[in-house]
Amino acid sequence: MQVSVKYFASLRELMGEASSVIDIEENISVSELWQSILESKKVVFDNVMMAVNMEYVKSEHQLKSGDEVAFFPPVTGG
Amino acid sequence: MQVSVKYFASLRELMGEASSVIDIEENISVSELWQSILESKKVVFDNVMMAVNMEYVKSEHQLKSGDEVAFFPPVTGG
Amino acid sequence: MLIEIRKEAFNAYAEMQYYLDELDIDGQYGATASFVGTMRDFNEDKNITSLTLEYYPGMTEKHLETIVNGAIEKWNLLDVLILHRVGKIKIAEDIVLVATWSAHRKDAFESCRVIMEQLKSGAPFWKKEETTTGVKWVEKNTPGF
Amino acid sequence: MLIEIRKEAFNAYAEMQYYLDELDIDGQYGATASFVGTMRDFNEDKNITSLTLEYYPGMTEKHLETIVNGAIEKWNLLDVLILHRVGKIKIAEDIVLVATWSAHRKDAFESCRVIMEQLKSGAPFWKKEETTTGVKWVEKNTPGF
Repeated sequence: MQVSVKYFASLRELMGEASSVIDIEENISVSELWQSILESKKVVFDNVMMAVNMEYVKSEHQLKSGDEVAFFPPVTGG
Repeated sequence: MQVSVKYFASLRELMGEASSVIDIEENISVSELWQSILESKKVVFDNVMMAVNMEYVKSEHQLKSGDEVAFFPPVTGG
Repeated sequence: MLIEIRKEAFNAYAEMQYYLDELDIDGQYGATASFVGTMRDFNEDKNITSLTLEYYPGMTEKHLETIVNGAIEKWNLLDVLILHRVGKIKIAEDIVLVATWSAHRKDAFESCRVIMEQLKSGAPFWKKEETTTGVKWVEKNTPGF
Repeated sequence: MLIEIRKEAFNAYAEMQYYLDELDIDGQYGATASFVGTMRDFNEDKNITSLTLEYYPGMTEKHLETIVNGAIEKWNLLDVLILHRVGKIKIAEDIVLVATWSAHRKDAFESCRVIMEQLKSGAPFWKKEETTTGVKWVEKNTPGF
Protein backbone atom coordinates (compact mmCIF):
# COMPACT_ATOMS: atom_id res chain seq x y z
CA MET A 1 0.00 0.00 0.00
CA GLN A 2 1.01 3.62 -0.40
CA VAL A 3 1.09 6.60 1.93
CA SER A 4 2.10 10.17 1.20
CA VAL A 5 4.74 11.62 3.46
CA LYS A 6 5.37 15.30 4.17
CA TYR A 7 8.33 17.00 5.84
CA PHE A 8 8.47 20.52 7.24
CA ALA A 9 11.02 23.13 8.26
CA SER A 10 14.52 21.86 9.16
CA LEU A 11 13.42 18.29 8.47
CA ARG A 12 12.28 19.24 4.96
CA GLU A 13 15.73 20.72 4.34
CA LEU A 14 17.46 17.66 5.83
CA MET A 15 15.43 15.31 3.65
CA GLY A 16 15.93 17.46 0.58
CA GLU A 17 12.26 17.11 -0.31
CA ALA A 18 8.91 18.41 0.95
CA SER A 19 6.94 15.26 0.23
CA SER A 20 7.06 11.84 -1.34
CA VAL A 21 4.82 8.86 -1.90
CA ILE A 22 6.15 5.75 -0.21
CA ASP A 23 5.23 2.07 -0.62
CA ILE A 24 4.86 0.37 2.74
CA GLU A 25 3.71 -3.01 3.95
CA GLU A 26 0.40 -3.35 5.76
CA ASN A 27 0.20 -3.19 9.56
CA ILE A 28 3.14 -0.95 10.11
CA SER A 29 3.08 1.91 12.59
CA VAL A 30 3.98 5.54 11.99
CA SER A 31 7.19 5.12 14.04
CA GLU A 32 8.18 2.04 12.04
CA LEU A 33 7.73 4.09 8.88
CA TRP A 34 9.84 6.86 10.44
CA GLN A 35 12.65 4.44 11.33
CA SER A 36 12.69 3.01 7.82
CA ILE A 37 12.85 6.51 6.31
CA LEU A 38 15.77 7.46 8.60
CA GLU A 39 17.61 4.29 7.57
CA SER A 40 17.02 4.65 3.85
CA LYS A 41 17.97 8.34 3.92
CA LYS A 42 20.92 7.66 6.26
CA VAL A 43 20.05 10.60 8.51
CA VAL A 44 19.46 11.12 12.22
CA PHE A 45 16.83 13.45 13.65
CA ASP A 46 15.77 13.82 17.28
CA ASN A 47 12.47 15.03 18.70
CA VAL A 48 10.37 14.42 15.61
CA MET A 49 6.63 15.16 15.81
CA MET A 50 4.26 12.91 13.86
CA ALA A 51 0.82 13.53 12.39
CA VAL A 52 -1.46 11.33 10.30
CA ASN A 53 -4.18 12.94 8.22
CA MET A 54 -3.45 16.26 9.90
CA GLU A 55 -3.82 15.04 13.47
CA TYR A 56 -1.13 14.25 16.01
CA VAL A 57 -0.81 10.51 16.61
CA LYS A 58 1.08 8.26 18.99
CA SER A 59 4.13 6.43 17.67
CA GLU A 60 2.28 3.10 17.63
CA HIS A 61 -0.51 4.47 15.39
CA GLN A 62 -1.19 1.97 12.56
CA LEU A 63 -1.09 3.37 9.03
CA LYS A 64 -3.73 2.78 6.37
CA SER A 65 -3.44 2.97 2.63
CA GLY A 66 -3.67 6.55 1.39
CA ASP A 67 -2.79 8.16 4.72
CA GLU A 68 -1.10 11.55 4.69
CA VAL A 69 1.78 11.19 7.15
CA ALA A 70 3.71 14.25 8.32
CA PHE A 71 7.03 14.44 10.16
CA PHE A 72 8.33 17.68 11.57
CA PRO A 73 10.51 19.25 14.26
CA PRO A 74 9.10 20.81 17.46
CA VAL A 75 6.82 23.68 16.52
CA THR A 76 7.92 27.26 17.14
CA GLY A 77 5.00 29.49 16.16
CA GLY A 78 3.33 32.35 17.98
CA MET B 1 -6.90 70.76 64.93
CA GLN B 2 -8.80 70.38 61.68
CA VAL B 3 -8.96 67.68 59.02
CA SER B 4 -10.93 67.63 55.80
CA VAL B 5 -13.14 64.62 55.27
CA LYS B 6 -14.41 63.27 51.94
CA TYR B 7 -17.11 60.71 51.21
CA PHE B 8 -17.70 58.85 47.98
CA ALA B 9 -20.42 56.91 46.20
CA SER B 10 -23.15 55.37 48.41
CA LEU B 11 -21.46 56.80 51.50
CA ARG B 12 -21.57 60.30 50.03
CA GLU B 13 -25.31 59.87 49.48
CA LEU B 14 -25.81 58.46 52.99
CA MET B 15 -23.93 61.39 54.56
CA GLY B 16 -25.74 63.91 52.40
CA GLU B 17 -22.44 65.67 51.69
CA ALA B 18 -19.30 65.08 49.65
CA SER B 19 -16.90 66.70 52.10
CA SER B 20 -16.63 68.67 55.32
CA VAL B 21 -13.98 70.15 57.55
CA ILE B 22 -14.06 68.64 61.01
CA ASP B 23 -12.45 69.78 64.26
CA ILE B 24 -10.79 66.90 66.06
CA GLU B 25 -8.59 66.47 69.09
CA GLU B 26 -4.95 65.59 68.69
CA ASN B 27 -3.78 61.97 68.75
CA ILE B 28 -6.91 60.40 67.42
CA SER B 29 -6.85 57.63 64.85
CA VAL B 30 -8.72 57.46 61.57
CA SER B 31 -11.07 54.80 62.95
CA GLU B 32 -11.81 56.91 66.02
CA LEU B 33 -12.74 59.76 63.69
CA TRP B 34 -14.94 57.38 61.71
CA GLN B 35 -16.73 56.19 64.86
CA SER B 36 -17.38 59.75 65.97
CA ILE B 37 -18.76 60.65 62.53
CA LEU B 38 -21.10 57.64 62.55
CA GLU B 39 -22.35 58.62 66.02
CA SER B 40 -22.88 62.29 65.25
CA LYS B 41 -24.62 61.47 61.93
CA LYS B 42 -26.58 58.60 63.55
CA VAL B 43 -25.86 56.25 60.65
CA VAL B 44 -24.43 52.76 60.28
CA PHE B 45 -22.14 51.69 57.45
CA ASP B 46 -20.27 48.41 57.07
CA ASN B 47 -17.08 47.66 55.17
CA VAL B 48 -15.81 51.21 54.98
CA MET B 49 -12.44 51.81 53.28
CA MET B 50 -10.21 54.58 54.67
CA ALA B 51 -7.54 56.71 53.06
CA VAL B 52 -5.45 59.58 54.41
CA ASN B 53 -3.83 61.99 51.98
CA MET B 54 -4.85 59.72 49.11
CA GLU B 55 -3.27 56.55 50.45
CA TYR B 56 -4.93 53.60 52.12
CA VAL B 57 -4.18 53.48 55.86
CA LYS B 58 -4.80 51.05 58.69
CA SER B 59 -7.56 51.86 61.15
CA GLU B 60 -5.05 52.80 63.88
CA HIS B 61 -3.36 55.42 61.64
CA GLN B 62 -2.89 58.66 63.65
CA LEU B 63 -4.25 61.83 62.08
CA LYS B 64 -2.35 65.10 61.74
CA SER B 65 -3.68 68.62 61.34
CA GLY B 66 -4.63 69.34 57.75
CA ASP B 67 -4.95 65.69 56.69
CA GLU B 68 -7.34 64.83 53.87
CA VAL B 69 -9.28 61.86 55.17
CA ALA B 70 -11.50 59.83 52.82
CA PHE B 71 -14.15 57.24 53.65
CA PHE B 72 -15.76 55.12 50.98
CA PRO B 73 -17.45 51.79 50.25
CA PRO B 74 -15.65 48.84 48.61
CA VAL B 75 -14.43 49.87 45.18
CA THR B 76 -16.14 48.52 42.07
CA GLY B 77 -14.20 49.83 39.09
CA GLY B 78 -12.85 48.08 36.04
CA MET C 1 3.76 54.60 31.04
CA LEU C 2 0.39 56.32 30.74
CA ILE C 3 -2.49 56.29 33.21
CA GLU C 4 -5.52 58.31 32.25
CA ILE C 5 -9.02 58.84 33.56
CA ARG C 6 -11.35 59.55 30.64
CA LYS C 7 -14.62 61.45 30.87
CA GLU C 8 -15.57 60.75 27.24
CA ALA C 9 -16.11 57.43 25.43
CA PHE C 10 -12.94 55.92 23.99
CA ASN C 11 -12.15 53.11 21.59
CA ALA C 12 -9.72 50.73 23.28
CA TYR C 13 -8.03 49.41 20.11
CA ALA C 14 -7.60 52.81 18.51
CA GLU C 15 -6.11 54.01 21.80
CA MET C 16 -3.65 51.12 21.93
CA GLN C 17 -2.56 51.88 18.39
CA TYR C 18 -2.13 55.64 19.06
CA TYR C 19 -0.10 54.87 22.14
CA LEU C 20 2.04 52.22 20.47
CA ASP C 21 2.75 54.54 17.53
CA GLU C 22 4.39 57.00 19.96
CA LEU C 23 6.46 54.38 21.76
CA ASP C 24 10.01 53.78 20.65
CA ILE C 25 10.17 50.05 21.41
CA ASP C 26 10.02 48.49 17.92
CA GLY C 27 12.16 45.37 17.81
CA GLN C 28 12.25 45.17 21.61
CA TYR C 29 8.69 44.13 22.38
CA GLY C 30 7.58 40.63 21.44
CA ALA C 31 4.51 40.39 23.63
CA THR C 32 1.54 42.63 24.27
CA ALA C 33 -1.20 41.50 26.63
CA SER C 34 -4.32 43.58 26.98
CA PHE C 35 -7.63 43.55 28.72
CA VAL C 36 -10.67 45.61 27.86
CA GLY C 37 -13.62 45.84 30.22
CA THR C 38 -16.82 46.82 28.47
CA MET C 39 -20.29 47.84 29.64
CA ARG C 40 -22.72 44.92 29.69
CA ASP C 41 -26.50 45.15 29.78
CA PHE C 42 -26.74 42.72 32.70
CA ASN C 43 -25.20 42.13 36.12
CA GLU C 44 -26.41 39.63 38.70
CA ASP C 45 -29.61 39.03 36.67
CA LYS C 46 -30.54 42.69 36.47
CA ASN C 47 -31.18 44.53 33.21
CA ILE C 48 -28.91 47.54 33.11
CA THR C 49 -29.62 50.54 30.93
CA SER C 50 -26.63 52.69 31.87
CA LEU C 51 -23.87 53.04 34.42
CA THR C 52 -22.34 56.00 36.20
CA LEU C 53 -18.76 55.71 37.38
CA GLU C 54 -17.50 57.89 40.20
CA TYR C 55 -13.84 58.22 41.20
CA TYR C 56 -11.59 60.05 43.65
CA PRO C 57 -9.65 62.60 41.58
CA GLY C 58 -6.03 62.52 42.72
CA MET C 59 -6.13 59.31 44.71
CA THR C 60 -7.39 57.18 41.83
CA GLU C 61 -4.48 58.19 39.56
CA LYS C 62 -2.00 57.89 42.44
CA HIS C 63 -3.23 54.42 43.36
CA LEU C 64 -3.07 53.22 39.74
CA GLU C 65 0.49 54.51 39.57
CA THR C 66 1.39 52.52 42.68
CA ILE C 67 -0.08 49.39 41.07
CA VAL C 68 1.89 49.92 37.86
CA ASN C 69 5.12 50.61 39.74
CA GLY C 70 4.65 47.36 41.64
CA ALA C 71 4.24 45.51 38.32
CA ILE C 72 7.34 47.16 36.86
CA GLU C 73 9.34 45.97 39.87
CA LYS C 74 8.04 42.42 39.55
CA TRP C 75 8.10 41.82 35.78
CA ASN C 76 10.26 42.85 32.85
CA LEU C 77 7.99 45.38 31.22
CA LEU C 78 8.69 47.84 28.44
CA ASP C 79 5.53 49.87 28.89
CA VAL C 80 2.09 49.94 30.49
CA LEU C 81 -1.09 51.74 29.45
CA ILE C 82 -4.17 52.15 31.62
CA LEU C 83 -7.26 54.04 30.57
CA HIS C 84 -10.36 54.14 32.77
CA ARG C 85 -13.66 55.72 31.96
CA VAL C 86 -15.70 57.75 34.46
CA GLY C 87 -19.07 59.49 34.24
CA LYS C 88 -22.16 58.15 32.48
CA ILE C 89 -21.46 55.08 30.38
CA LYS C 90 -23.70 53.49 27.78
CA ILE C 91 -24.00 49.82 26.85
CA ALA C 92 -21.06 48.44 24.85
CA GLU C 93 -18.83 51.39 25.70
CA ASP C 94 -15.37 50.54 26.99
CA ILE C 95 -14.82 51.07 30.72
CA VAL C 96 -11.21 50.05 31.21
CA LEU C 97 -8.14 49.20 29.16
CA VAL C 98 -4.99 47.66 30.62
CA ALA C 99 -2.13 46.87 28.24
CA THR C 100 1.39 45.67 29.00
CA TRP C 101 4.34 45.38 26.64
CA SER C 102 7.27 43.04 27.24
CA ALA C 103 9.95 41.09 25.38
CA HIS C 104 8.32 37.81 26.45
CA ARG C 105 4.75 36.65 26.87
CA LYS C 106 4.98 35.40 30.46
CA ASP C 107 5.70 38.90 31.76
CA ALA C 108 3.03 40.52 29.57
CA PHE C 109 0.28 38.02 30.46
CA GLU C 110 0.95 37.90 34.20
CA SER C 111 1.37 41.64 34.70
CA CYS C 112 -1.75 42.50 32.70
CA ARG C 113 -3.91 40.20 34.77
CA VAL C 114 -2.46 41.23 38.11
CA ILE C 115 -2.72 44.95 37.31
CA MET C 116 -6.36 44.39 36.36
CA GLU C 117 -7.13 42.48 39.58
CA GLN C 118 -5.41 45.10 41.71
CA LEU C 119 -7.33 47.82 39.90
CA LYS C 120 -10.61 46.01 40.61
CA SER C 121 -9.83 45.44 44.29
CA GLY C 122 -8.15 48.73 45.18
CA ALA C 123 -8.52 51.59 42.72
CA PRO C 124 -11.12 54.10 43.95
CA PHE C 125 -13.90 53.76 41.40
CA TRP C 126 -17.57 53.12 42.12
CA LYS C 127 -20.27 51.96 39.78
CA LYS C 128 -23.89 52.99 40.02
CA GLU C 129 -26.22 50.95 37.85
CA GLU C 130 -29.35 52.38 36.28
CA THR C 131 -31.60 49.35 35.80
CA THR C 132 -35.13 48.90 34.51
CA THR C 133 -36.26 48.72 38.15
CA GLY C 134 -34.25 51.58 39.67
CA VAL C 135 -30.81 52.90 40.52
CA LYS C 136 -28.34 51.00 42.67
CA TRP C 137 -24.69 51.21 43.69
CA VAL C 138 -22.76 48.06 42.80
CA GLU C 139 -21.64 46.54 46.10
CA LYS C 140 -18.88 44.24 44.92
CA ASN C 141 -17.08 43.06 41.82
CA THR C 142 -17.27 39.58 40.29
CA PRO C 143 -14.31 37.44 41.46
CA GLY C 144 -11.41 37.39 38.98
CA PHE C 145 -9.84 34.06 39.94
CA MET D 1 -15.03 32.28 15.73
CA LEU D 2 -12.39 33.15 13.17
CA ILE D 3 -9.04 31.44 12.61
CA GLU D 4 -6.94 32.81 9.80
CA ILE D 5 -3.44 32.31 8.46
CA ARG D 6 -2.21 35.57 6.94
CA LYS D 7 0.46 35.84 4.28
CA GLU D 8 0.56 39.66 4.43
CA ALA D 9 1.37 41.99 7.33
CA PHE D 10 -1.61 42.85 9.51
CA ASN D 11 -2.31 45.36 12.24
CA ALA D 12 -3.58 43.49 15.30
CA TYR D 13 -5.68 46.31 16.78
CA ALA D 14 -7.31 47.27 13.50
CA GLU D 15 -8.12 43.58 12.98
CA MET D 16 -9.70 43.30 16.43
CA GLN D 17 -11.84 46.33 15.71
CA TYR D 18 -12.95 45.07 12.27
CA TYR D 19 -13.83 41.73 13.78
CA LEU D 20 -15.67 43.20 16.77
CA ASP D 21 -17.66 45.53 14.50
CA GLU D 22 -19.12 42.46 12.76
CA LEU D 23 -19.96 40.59 15.97
CA ASP D 24 -23.43 40.91 17.41
CA ILE D 25 -22.51 40.66 21.09
CA ASP D 26 -22.91 44.28 22.28
CA GLY D 27 -24.20 44.32 25.84
CA GLN D 28 -23.23 40.67 26.34
CA TYR D 29 -19.45 40.94 26.46
CA GLY D 30 -17.85 42.58 29.46
CA ALA D 31 -14.33 41.24 29.04
CA THR D 32 -11.92 41.01 26.15
CA ALA D 33 -8.47 39.55 26.67
CA SER D 34 -5.96 39.66 23.88
CA PHE D 35 -2.39 38.77 23.18
CA VAL D 36 -0.27 40.04 20.32
CA GLY D 37 3.06 38.43 19.48
CA THR D 38 5.37 40.74 17.56
CA MET D 39 8.67 40.30 15.74
CA ARG D 40 11.66 41.23 17.91
CA ASP D 41 15.16 42.02 16.68
CA PHE D 42 16.75 39.62 19.16
CA ASN D 43 16.37 36.05 20.41
CA GLU D 44 18.79 34.20 22.68
CA ASP D 45 21.37 37.00 22.25
CA LYS D 46 21.31 36.90 18.46
CA ASN D 47 20.58 39.90 16.29
CA ILE D 48 17.73 39.05 14.00
CA THR D 49 17.07 40.89 10.77
CA SER D 50 14.03 38.96 9.57
CA LEU D 51 12.04 35.81 10.16
CA THR D 52 10.38 33.32 7.86
CA LEU D 53 7.42 31.39 9.17
CA GLU D 54 6.46 28.06 7.63
CA TYR D 55 3.24 26.19 8.37
CA TYR D 56 1.34 23.06 7.39
CA PRO D 57 -1.63 24.22 5.30
CA GLY D 58 -4.69 22.29 6.41
CA MET D 59 -3.31 20.85 9.62
CA THR D 60 -2.39 24.22 11.12
CA GLU D 61 -5.93 25.55 10.76
CA LYS D 62 -7.42 22.25 11.92
CA HIS D 63 -5.22 22.14 15.00
CA LEU D 64 -6.04 25.75 15.93
CA GLU D 65 -9.73 24.88 15.60
CA THR D 66 -9.26 21.96 18.00
CA ILE D 67 -7.57 24.30 20.49
CA VAL D 68 -10.40 26.85 20.25
CA ASN D 69 -13.07 24.17 20.59
CA GLY D 70 -11.34 22.93 23.74
CA ALA D 71 -11.40 26.47 25.15
CA ILE D 72 -15.09 26.90 24.28
CA GLU D 73 -15.87 23.70 26.17
CA LYS D 74 -13.90 24.81 29.22
CA TRP D 75 -14.82 28.51 29.53
CA ASN D 76 -17.86 30.67 28.88
CA LEU D 77 -16.76 32.42 25.73
CA LEU D 78 -18.75 34.57 23.35
CA ASP D 79 -16.14 34.61 20.59
CA VAL D 80 -12.53 33.87 19.73
CA LEU D 81 -10.27 35.38 17.07
CA ILE D 82 -6.90 33.96 16.03
CA LEU D 83 -4.73 35.44 13.30
CA HIS D 84 -1.28 34.04 12.56
CA ARG D 85 1.22 35.39 10.10
CA VAL D 86 3.32 33.18 7.80
CA GLY D 87 6.00 33.95 5.21
CA LYS D 88 8.72 36.55 5.55
CA ILE D 89 8.24 38.84 8.53
CA LYS D 90 10.01 42.09 9.28
CA ILE D 91 10.93 43.57 12.65
CA ALA D 92 7.98 44.99 14.62
CA GLU D 93 5.41 43.24 12.42
CA ASP D 94 2.72 41.29 14.26
CA ILE D 95 3.07 37.50 14.17
CA VAL D 96 0.07 36.32 16.15
CA LEU D 97 -3.14 37.69 17.63
CA VAL D 98 -5.34 35.74 20.05
CA ALA D 99 -8.45 37.47 21.39
CA THR D 100 -11.24 36.07 23.54
CA TRP D 101 -14.56 37.69 24.42
CA SER D 102 -16.59 36.75 27.49
CA ALA D 103 -19.11 38.16 29.93
CA HIS D 104 -16.54 37.98 32.73
CA ARG D 105 -12.80 38.60 32.93
CA LYS D 106 -11.78 35.27 34.46
CA ASP D 107 -12.94 33.35 31.40
CA ALA D 108 -11.42 35.85 28.97
CA PHE D 109 -8.02 36.01 30.70
CA GLU D 110 -7.61 32.29 31.27
CA SER D 111 -8.76 31.17 27.84
CA CYS D 112 -6.59 33.70 26.03
CA ARG D 113 -3.47 32.55 27.82
CA VAL D 114 -4.19 28.85 27.47
CA ILE D 115 -5.04 29.16 23.77
CA MET D 116 -1.76 31.01 23.26
CA GLU D 117 0.27 28.38 25.14
CA GLN D 118 -1.39 25.55 23.23
CA LEU D 119 -0.73 27.36 19.98
CA LYS D 120 2.96 27.72 20.89
CA SER D 121 3.34 24.08 21.92
CA GLY D 122 1.23 22.36 19.28
CA ALA D 123 0.24 24.42 16.25
CA PRO D 124 2.39 23.49 13.24
CA PHE D 125 4.41 26.65 12.64
CA TRP D 126 8.17 26.89 12.34
CA LYS D 127 10.35 29.95 12.55
CA LYS D 128 13.55 30.43 10.63
CA GLU D 129 15.65 33.37 11.80
CA GLU D 130 17.81 35.40 9.50
CA THR D 131 20.52 36.85 11.75
CA THR D 132 23.58 38.99 11.14
CA THR D 133 25.64 35.79 11.26
CA GLY D 134 23.48 33.43 9.18
CA VAL D 135 20.17 31.61 8.91
CA LYS D 136 18.88 29.23 11.55
CA TRP D 137 15.69 27.35 12.40
CA VAL D 138 14.41 28.19 15.88
CA GLU D 139 14.59 24.98 17.88
CA LYS D 140 12.26 25.77 20.73
CA ASN D 141 10.02 28.50 22.10
CA THR D 142 10.63 30.51 25.28
CA PRO D 143 8.67 28.99 28.19
CA GLY D 144 5.31 30.68 28.82
CA PHE D 145 4.92 29.86 32.52
